[in-house]
Amino acid sequence: METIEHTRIIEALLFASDKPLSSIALADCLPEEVKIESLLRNLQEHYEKRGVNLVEIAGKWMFQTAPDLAFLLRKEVEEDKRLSRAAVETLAIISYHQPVTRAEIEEIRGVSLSKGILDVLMEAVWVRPMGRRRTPGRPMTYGTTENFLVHFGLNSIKDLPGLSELKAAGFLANVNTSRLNLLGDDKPIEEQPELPGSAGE
Amino acid sequence: METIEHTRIIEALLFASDKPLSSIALADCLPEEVKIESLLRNLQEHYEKRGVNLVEIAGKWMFQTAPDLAFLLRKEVEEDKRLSRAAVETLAIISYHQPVTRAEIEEIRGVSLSKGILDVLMEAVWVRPMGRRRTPGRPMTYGTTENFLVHFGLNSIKDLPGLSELKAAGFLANVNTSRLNLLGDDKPIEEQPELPGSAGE
Amino acid sequence: MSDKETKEQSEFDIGTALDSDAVLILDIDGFEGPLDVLLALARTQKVDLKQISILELVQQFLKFVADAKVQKLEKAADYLVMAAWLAYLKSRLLLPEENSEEEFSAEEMAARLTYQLQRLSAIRDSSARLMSRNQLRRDVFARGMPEPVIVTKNAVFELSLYDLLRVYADHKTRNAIADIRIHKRDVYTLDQALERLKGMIGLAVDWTDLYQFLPDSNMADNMKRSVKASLFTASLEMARSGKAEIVQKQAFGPLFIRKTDRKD
Repeated sequence: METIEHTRIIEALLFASDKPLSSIALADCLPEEVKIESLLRNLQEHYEKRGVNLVEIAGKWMFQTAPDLAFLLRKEVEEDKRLSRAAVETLAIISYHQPVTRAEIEEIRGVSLSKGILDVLMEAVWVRPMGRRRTPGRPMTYGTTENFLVHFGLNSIKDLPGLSELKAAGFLANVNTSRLNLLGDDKPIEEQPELPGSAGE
Repeated sequence: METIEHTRIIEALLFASDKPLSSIALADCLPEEVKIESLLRNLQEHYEKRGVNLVEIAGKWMFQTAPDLAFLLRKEVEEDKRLSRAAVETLAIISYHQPVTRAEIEEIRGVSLSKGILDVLMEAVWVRPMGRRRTPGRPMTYGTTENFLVHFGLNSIKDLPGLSELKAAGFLANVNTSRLNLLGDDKPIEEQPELPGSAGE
Repeated sequence: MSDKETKEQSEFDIGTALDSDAVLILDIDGFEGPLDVLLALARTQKVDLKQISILELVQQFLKFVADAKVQKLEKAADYLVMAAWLAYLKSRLLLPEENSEEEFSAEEMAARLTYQLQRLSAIRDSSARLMSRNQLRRDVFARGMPEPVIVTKNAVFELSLYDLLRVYADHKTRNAIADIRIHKRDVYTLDQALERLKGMIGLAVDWTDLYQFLPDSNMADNMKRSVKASLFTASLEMARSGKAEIVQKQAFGPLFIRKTDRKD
């Protein structure tokens, strides 16, 4: 009878604890003569075939979901997300102008960049920080990732069509591309990227 | 055999969670034909005398340590957060009278409600606004949350202790906020709560 | 919150003090308003709240108010309001009921007060019962190490290369339009012409061909046109304001201009 009560106590303590408990810690809550180890073994046996198991890890005890049911706890949710037009435009500017600072993106777009946009692009793993520019304020520059290339089926960023190609493809109707010498800009000197892993360049 | 497996799954899901799960949420992880309610009852029975019990709370299911072991587990920390008498009384009035306006709470307690009290109750997520009453001034009404039910181990508001006695004694009748007025007023019409998801009503 | 506890404690102290009919030493800080005091006083009658003597209660309350320190009560106007109301109720209860046109009889008012006290008392009992329930994280505990369902959100962003390029091209197109600059054309402004004409007309003695006022001749053709046009407009402007006279003797012939300096 006593054994049942002691087992209940161990069960509750282990259930409610936010960390694995050693048998010494459990002993603190039980009468001295209680043979904790044997109670724990019995409890372990009781839970052996249930949805939850009692496991001993590094000399401590804890409840854990049965390993064969672990899949239940991992839910994959595929979410289709659409980018806002502002985000797509920003992505385009980053891809054509990289490495580019936030201020430059804002200048090119003519509007300030709301905070969420870069976050979304980084969440999509299309954009990454590329190190700081050696100019006053040392602004962070951004560029595209390898994932960006993979997603759009490009071998390198140079595979992005140039402006004249865009015009030829009918993207740029009625625009004199000779006045859009945006791709020929001299690139400012970048410091080494502070983050490892380079986008295909 | 199947039943054992389904029970294991329910057990694992409920054990893994520190919040109550609805049978609908559980159903998502089980084949359609499974009779979850009956499995839950069996599981509840299995755990009835153990250190951990399966309880039905706020219309959902949850594993909790057995109440009779509270003496072992009780944490003093919570004592520091004790509510003032005014807050406790206000919480009681809101739970028994909901939806109830601020003026009605004041009428019942006979004192004006100091500013911090509703804040504390809302911060604890025990109390929530429940929409405006269709009376002059359109006062906001308050009621309790699901979290309130979970905290106090109630399956629904109908399970509040002493509710029927209070009702029988006429203490839950409309609160007349025109002071010391004996005229019984008509039951005010509530607008639809502005927040979705209502505690058991 | 410990002071709340002592308040609760003081409630019982008052009870015993009243019971033994000792001198009341009450501190209104110990109460949450007049209704709270009334309830505490009513409980000292040691009867069911339904049978409390309102008259006795009124006496007790008025005594409480009288005994409480004046400055403290001034801060709590509701005590004085309640005292006044209770004094009124008392007088109504004591005097034979007139065939009054008052809304409520004294008995109804007393019943209402009793009801309020009973209700407050009942909700207090209920709140005590509520708080004595097993509370989560105080008496009963949820799983200490929850294993949350890990929702791996594979955010699939829908965007085709076409869309990317389309947007970029649109942006460029928009920008190109915004970039169109209308070059400032070289013109001889009216202001310049007026100034020149005003300055030079005084130098001329008599009727002078307007084209004599043309600035230096080494100008581009379109500039010459601009200057002529502006000078002509300027001459008309001066004639209109009475500063000069202009004469043209034949169609397309030379324009003669002179200053009007005669004092008419």
